[in-house]
Amino acid sequence: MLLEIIDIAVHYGKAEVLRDLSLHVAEGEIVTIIGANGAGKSTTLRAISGLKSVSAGEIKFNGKRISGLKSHEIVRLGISHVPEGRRILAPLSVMENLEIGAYLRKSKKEADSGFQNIFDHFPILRERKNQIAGSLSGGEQQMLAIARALLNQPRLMMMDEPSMGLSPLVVEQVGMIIKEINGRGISIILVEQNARMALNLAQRAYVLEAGRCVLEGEAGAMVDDERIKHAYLGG
Amino acid sequence: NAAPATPPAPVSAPATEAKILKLGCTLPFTNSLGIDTKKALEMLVPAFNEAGGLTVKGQRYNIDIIIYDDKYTADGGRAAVERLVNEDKVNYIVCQVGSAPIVAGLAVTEPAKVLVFCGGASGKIIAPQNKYTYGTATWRTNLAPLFPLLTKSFPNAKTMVNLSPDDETGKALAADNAKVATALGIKVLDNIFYPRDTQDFAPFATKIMVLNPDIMDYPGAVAGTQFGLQFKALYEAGYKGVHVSPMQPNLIEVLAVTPKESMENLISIIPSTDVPNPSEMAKKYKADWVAKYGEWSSASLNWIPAFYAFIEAVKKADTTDAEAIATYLSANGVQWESPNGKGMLVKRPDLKGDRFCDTCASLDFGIFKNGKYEYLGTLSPEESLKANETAFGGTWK
Amino acid sequence: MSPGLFIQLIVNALTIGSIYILMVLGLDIILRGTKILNFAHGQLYMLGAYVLLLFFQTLNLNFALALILSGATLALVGALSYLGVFAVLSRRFTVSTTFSYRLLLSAMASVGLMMILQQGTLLCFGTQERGILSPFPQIIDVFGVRISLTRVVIIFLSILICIGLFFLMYKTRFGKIMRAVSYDPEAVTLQGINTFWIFVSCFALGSALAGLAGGIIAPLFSVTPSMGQNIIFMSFLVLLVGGIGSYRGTIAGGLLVGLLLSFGFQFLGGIAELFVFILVIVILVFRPGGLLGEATE
Amino acid sequence: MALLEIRNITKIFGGLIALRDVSFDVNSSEIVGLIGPNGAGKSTLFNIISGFHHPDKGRILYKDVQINGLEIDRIARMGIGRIFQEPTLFMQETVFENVISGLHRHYQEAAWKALLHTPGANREENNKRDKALGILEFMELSSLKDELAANLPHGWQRVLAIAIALASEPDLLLLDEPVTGMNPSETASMIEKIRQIRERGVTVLIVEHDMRAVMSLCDRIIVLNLGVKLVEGTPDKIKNDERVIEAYLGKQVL
Amino acid sequence: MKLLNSSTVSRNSRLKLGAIIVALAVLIILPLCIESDYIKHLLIMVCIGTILGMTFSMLYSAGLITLGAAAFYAVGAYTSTMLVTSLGLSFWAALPLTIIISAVLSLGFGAIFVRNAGVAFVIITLIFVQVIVIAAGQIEFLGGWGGIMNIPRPDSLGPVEFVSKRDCYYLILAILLLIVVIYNAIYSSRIGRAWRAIKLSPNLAGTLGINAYRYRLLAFVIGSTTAALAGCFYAHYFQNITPGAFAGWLSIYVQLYAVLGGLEFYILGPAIGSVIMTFVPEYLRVVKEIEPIITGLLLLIIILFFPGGILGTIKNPPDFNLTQLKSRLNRMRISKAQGDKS
Ligand SMILES: Nc1ncnc2c1ncn2[C@@H]1O[C@H](COP(=O)(O)OP(=O)(O)OP(=O)(O)O)[C@@H](O)[C@H]1O
Ligand SMILES: Nc1ncnc2c1ncn2[C@@H]1O[C@H](COP(=O)(O)OP(=O)(O)OP(=O)(O)O)[C@@H](O)[C@H]1O
Ligand SMILES: [Mg+2]
Ligand SMILES: [Mg+2]
Repeated sequence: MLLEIIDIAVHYGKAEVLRDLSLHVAEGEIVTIIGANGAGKSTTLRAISGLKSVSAGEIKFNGKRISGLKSHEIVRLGISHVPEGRRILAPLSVMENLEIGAYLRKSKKEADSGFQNIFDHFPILRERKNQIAGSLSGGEQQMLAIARALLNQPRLMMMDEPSMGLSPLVVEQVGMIIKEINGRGISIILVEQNARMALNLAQRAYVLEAGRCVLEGEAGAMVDDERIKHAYLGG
Repeated sequence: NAAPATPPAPVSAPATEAKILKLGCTLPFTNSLGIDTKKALEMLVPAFNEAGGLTVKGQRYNIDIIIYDDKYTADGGRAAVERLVNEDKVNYIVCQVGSAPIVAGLAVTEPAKVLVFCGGASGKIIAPQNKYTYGTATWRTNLAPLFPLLTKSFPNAKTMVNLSPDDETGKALAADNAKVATALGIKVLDNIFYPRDTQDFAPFATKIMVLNPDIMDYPGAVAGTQFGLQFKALYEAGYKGVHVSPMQPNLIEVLAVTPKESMENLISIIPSTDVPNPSEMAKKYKADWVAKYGEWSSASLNWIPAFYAFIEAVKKADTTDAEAIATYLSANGVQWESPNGKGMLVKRPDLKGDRFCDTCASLDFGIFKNGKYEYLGTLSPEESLKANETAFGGTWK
Repeated sequence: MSPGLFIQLIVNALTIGSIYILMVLGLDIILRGTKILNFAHGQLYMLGAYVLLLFFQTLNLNFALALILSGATLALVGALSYLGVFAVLSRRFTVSTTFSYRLLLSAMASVGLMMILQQGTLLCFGTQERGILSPFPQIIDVFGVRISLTRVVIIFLSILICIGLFFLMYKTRFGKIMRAVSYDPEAVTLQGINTFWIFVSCFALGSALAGLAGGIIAPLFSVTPSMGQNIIFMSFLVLLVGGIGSYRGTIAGGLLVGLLLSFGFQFLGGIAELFVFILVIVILVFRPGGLLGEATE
Repeated sequence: MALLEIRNITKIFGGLIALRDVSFDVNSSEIVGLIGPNGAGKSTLFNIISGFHHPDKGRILYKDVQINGLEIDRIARMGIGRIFQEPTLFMQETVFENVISGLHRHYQEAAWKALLHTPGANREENNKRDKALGILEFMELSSLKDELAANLPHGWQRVLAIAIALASEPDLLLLDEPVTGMNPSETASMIEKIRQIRERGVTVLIVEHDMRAVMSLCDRIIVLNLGVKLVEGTPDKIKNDERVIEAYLGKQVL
Repeated sequence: MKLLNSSTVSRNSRLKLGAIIVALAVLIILPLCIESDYIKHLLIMVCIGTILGMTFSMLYSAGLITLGAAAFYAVGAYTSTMLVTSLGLSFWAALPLTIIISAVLSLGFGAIFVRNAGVAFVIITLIFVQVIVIAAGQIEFLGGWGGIMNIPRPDSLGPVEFVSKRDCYYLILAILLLIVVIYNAIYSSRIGRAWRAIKLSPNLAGTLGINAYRYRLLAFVIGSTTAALAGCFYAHYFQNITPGAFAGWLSIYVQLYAVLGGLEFYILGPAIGSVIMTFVPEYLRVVKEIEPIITGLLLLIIILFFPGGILGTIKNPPDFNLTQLKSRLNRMRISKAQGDKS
């Protein structure tokens, strides 16, 4: 098992936002987490990447306990996180954003090949290479965020609402990119409001409600589940 | 040598029970003039008590001195004086050093009729309406005696530039200096003022070298490294003339920043401990200081005359009532002797006051030659007073 | 004005200007990297001078070595201050903390640090004012213009440090990361970068610059406990004139203020300082963000 | 009659032409959609209308008055409200206080009366509170009203942003991606809200990538691409426009 | 400043009213119970400090951090002094004139300064103090660096003569209370809310029709004028003023008052801070040389561990969160275990 989350709880101050949450991701798998606004999806991802400390339970990556490590250490172990709201580095140029993304690459050559790869996938980023990232449009920023995470060469990539604010055409592309990334053997945790797309992409899914996992199962089966259809797929 | 660790046994109590006379003082605890003066007082007062204290009308008094930090600021000084006057109920304040805290305190001490003997260079301190306040530093009276000496040593020096801080004291003293110098036929080319905290004197030195004076005068300079930086800048700019200063630079500090050569031909007052035959008092003071604190600081002499002046004033007036002492002093003045030489209160007709309020003291002069001070001579307080009368007019006594 | 005087004034302006530049570059790195308006910067400068005094005069080391050591020591002092004070403070801030709150609290913390450093130095070294005799006492005489070698050395060293710093900030990854961290530390952490140490390095680097400035100036000026208080105002002024966050602006601002003061003292005397202040306000009327900076929120 | 007239707007950032010669009208009580690929210039146009940017060429007329060049707050006081693409709230205040701040421009009583707490001013203050509560009720935020805005989940923050904008009682409301980050059922209720807002007489100009929302809401849609107006028309027309499909919608639309 | 629903409002406001009456009574009776003029002097300085602290808080409430509190404090002191000593006006005539003159001046300068928010504003105000101080020192007409001495006390009002510390205390207390009332009214009005909005998000405030520039300017003018009022009293109470008294770190101390007391408490915060910063150092005189170190440490401790200031800490006692502590311990254990492995 690549990632195992065992009975974690997370608090913001006194409020408990995650409770007894367990989930796991196998090597090469796409897992999606869906749930309403405020269900705790982003919090789960933040707990995994160490941005938020867990107050109970533990998280194991590759058999090794990672809950308690600092986020940069977790990233180095091979978990990339594309955070909610993109969080690109607005005052820096696009290229500088990417260079920072390539921080973990050992050599310049390695980094350069990473950039080539990125530019092949996202030609628009090559065009905007020297533009200040903050002036990119929302969609361009999302691409930059994904590209930056890819440069970390993760084994597990967590994406928090990657389709947010993207035009339908690009959403489609993002879907393809996710598939492709997965095709390279990278496992993915996908948090999406666009549940239909998420379930189409994923092998397995977890449904979160008020900080607890209420349902878990094959993604394909869930698309047909009446309750899911009603609550998350819209009609 | 193993000195006995136990403190000396207290002097056995005299027959008549001694009363306590409370003296107040405020000093800046964050700069050396304050700290040196504090150390001096903490050394002098216990010694004074041990030597028998003060006797007034047959009653013996021991002095208790209370020193507070005035932070060298108006607000700090005011709070400290408020506390001395209203909380500790002192009737006398001595040895304050900075103009800002002194001036701020006057609004309390004057109405409360507290006797103040203080340093402070501002002429406003000894203004006629401040009936209970006396200046015991010689800033304002040592210029007139200094210049004749200068013209005697360097008869060919005919032009002068004043370099002084851009503040109250600097401006007042520069004006006085110009007056004294002009009276002796020296032409004052310019008065140059530098902001108080200046460290870079090169711009001023450049300006001075354009004027190329024979004499450089430093009224209102601060004794420490800043003084040294002035010498250094002039030296580097190629100045070769005479320097004159009413105050002796603190040699340790000055020589830390500038080479000895830069001070060549500096005529200044020197401390009474450094003359060829210092007085017993001066010798003892220096010895005691070195025994107690180690490193000698001649700067500590500057403000302590206030203490001796106060003691003398109480003795002469033969009362401890502040108002009575003030009445006596304003009318009669007083003379005293301190490790820093003799001193006396004088009138300041030039400041439109007709009470005794300021100080003329004996002055020891030296000149810096070949890397060290050479003794030039000593003036008595009377001679110093004469020189002032000649320069500024009026009757000072 | 004779050409000799002119050169003299320019040299004076350059010396003082280059010290301001070093100070302000340090202030600016700290401000941008860690969002701290560092009021203790003047005290770090003072410490730099004292450390140089210690190594150069008391321990008799070579000047260059002593200077490097004072930079290094101050980097250490800076790092420790950051770890002891600002790191603890920054844990209180969250993403939604307003900028003004953050700015204010960290500035106040630096004021606390300032008080401690200031009085601590006073207690350690005493109130006696000190100085070091310049290791370069020679006077260069070029066509009758007398220039002290110390000043030339100071200008030269400052230029050297500026170039080094420019290289560090714009040609190395560290510089980019520093700018990134100042914007969004969390996003940078997620790239596998230990942002905490970046903050520490920023503060240490800024402090080292202050220390170097203090060390470089020591042979020219005196070393006193109050030397830090005096320079900080002018440094802030230069920061403002040049424009916050602009490397070129800082250099332009430092030179401008140096020139204004140097020529001002020559032709206006003591009120030159006031004149400079007023000029700054005038500059701000026309360029609210400083010479080369942008108006910021 | 056209409430808002966009006339030949061109905006250039550095060398990049973000908008080129864009013109269209928005009529009173209409819901107009503005769609286009990422980077087409939609938000830029919003920024120009609300005064954050100034166009390099062209004019914007609102109620027949030229508004480009005016200050942000001036434009707001003329009745144009907006929400930002990024969540922009008074994060350290409660939901209720956020909405109260939104009411700012509608105080009638002179400021000094408020300082003296004259009865009129007090009455007004109470009115405002009731009004704010009403808006919270309408936006279904009542239960969260004492929560700090910063602690709300993303979706609710968007709802609150709209509530604040509504509080300023705009005649024209610019919504930049209002349903982004919401799941379909939340989206559906938001769509319903926006309809009701229109029914209150507010004209809405909306940027959104959720085609389901856009198509069902808008009376008219304007498509921007690379800063140029591509087409303008009813949802049905847009849905079937080849150029739009190619540039924006993709094949598997809806 | 939470807006609560009506039932709690009435109970709370009754409680508040009680507290205010008690506090007022204490403030009024205080000088009658205290013998020492020294303490009264400190109390007067506390009142002045509180006023200055409140001006800082006012600008802070609009998102501006000023280090220039001392600037208009000085302007007020000098203006009133000149009006009284040169034109021979009575204190009571000079007071309103001072206010008007300061308001006009602050409007002029504020119009320039307020264009920059953020760090630039902080520095401009800091430098502005310096400008005022140097200008006062350079202008002979204003007494130069030596300042002005023997400024008359406020002229007597009927039987009240303003000679004793007690009378002066009542005067400054009255001024303080007046300012408190005005400030309180402003904060609870829409002006106060607009300031808060600007502080939290200038962009959003703009789209709601709030002109950030004008509201900030308003805060600057009100704050500066208030400081000038305090300066006016200061000059006539102290009876002498020097430029130096306004220089240096005075403005920073003013800031400390606000931070120490609690930044979110725009009125009570500065008051508490001022009391502490006035009395503690006075009584720390015992420890003399290390006093600044103790003050510095105290400041750091408050900022680091009680960032809400004293009032903030009382209101929301820090929650020494056990879960957090546990997770930190966990983390330490892990990093140690990993250290062992490698
Ligand atoms: N910084 C914070 N402080 C306090 N509470 C928070 C904070 N961030 C999130 N929460 C709370 O934690 C809960 C879970 O939030 P989270 O962001 O994980 O939800 P989500 O499922 O990602 O929602 P969304 O779809 O809106 O992104 C929410 O109820 C939210 O109010
Ligand atoms: N301040 C700016 N400086 C430079 N370029 C900018 C600036 N603002 C926007 N741009 C550029 O203008 C173009 C249009 O941006 P805009 O934000 O308007 O796009 P958008 O249509 O809103 O896209 P999205 O749907 O992704 O939000 C983008 O390419 C962007 O990079
Ligand atoms: Mg989320
Ligand atoms: Mg957009």
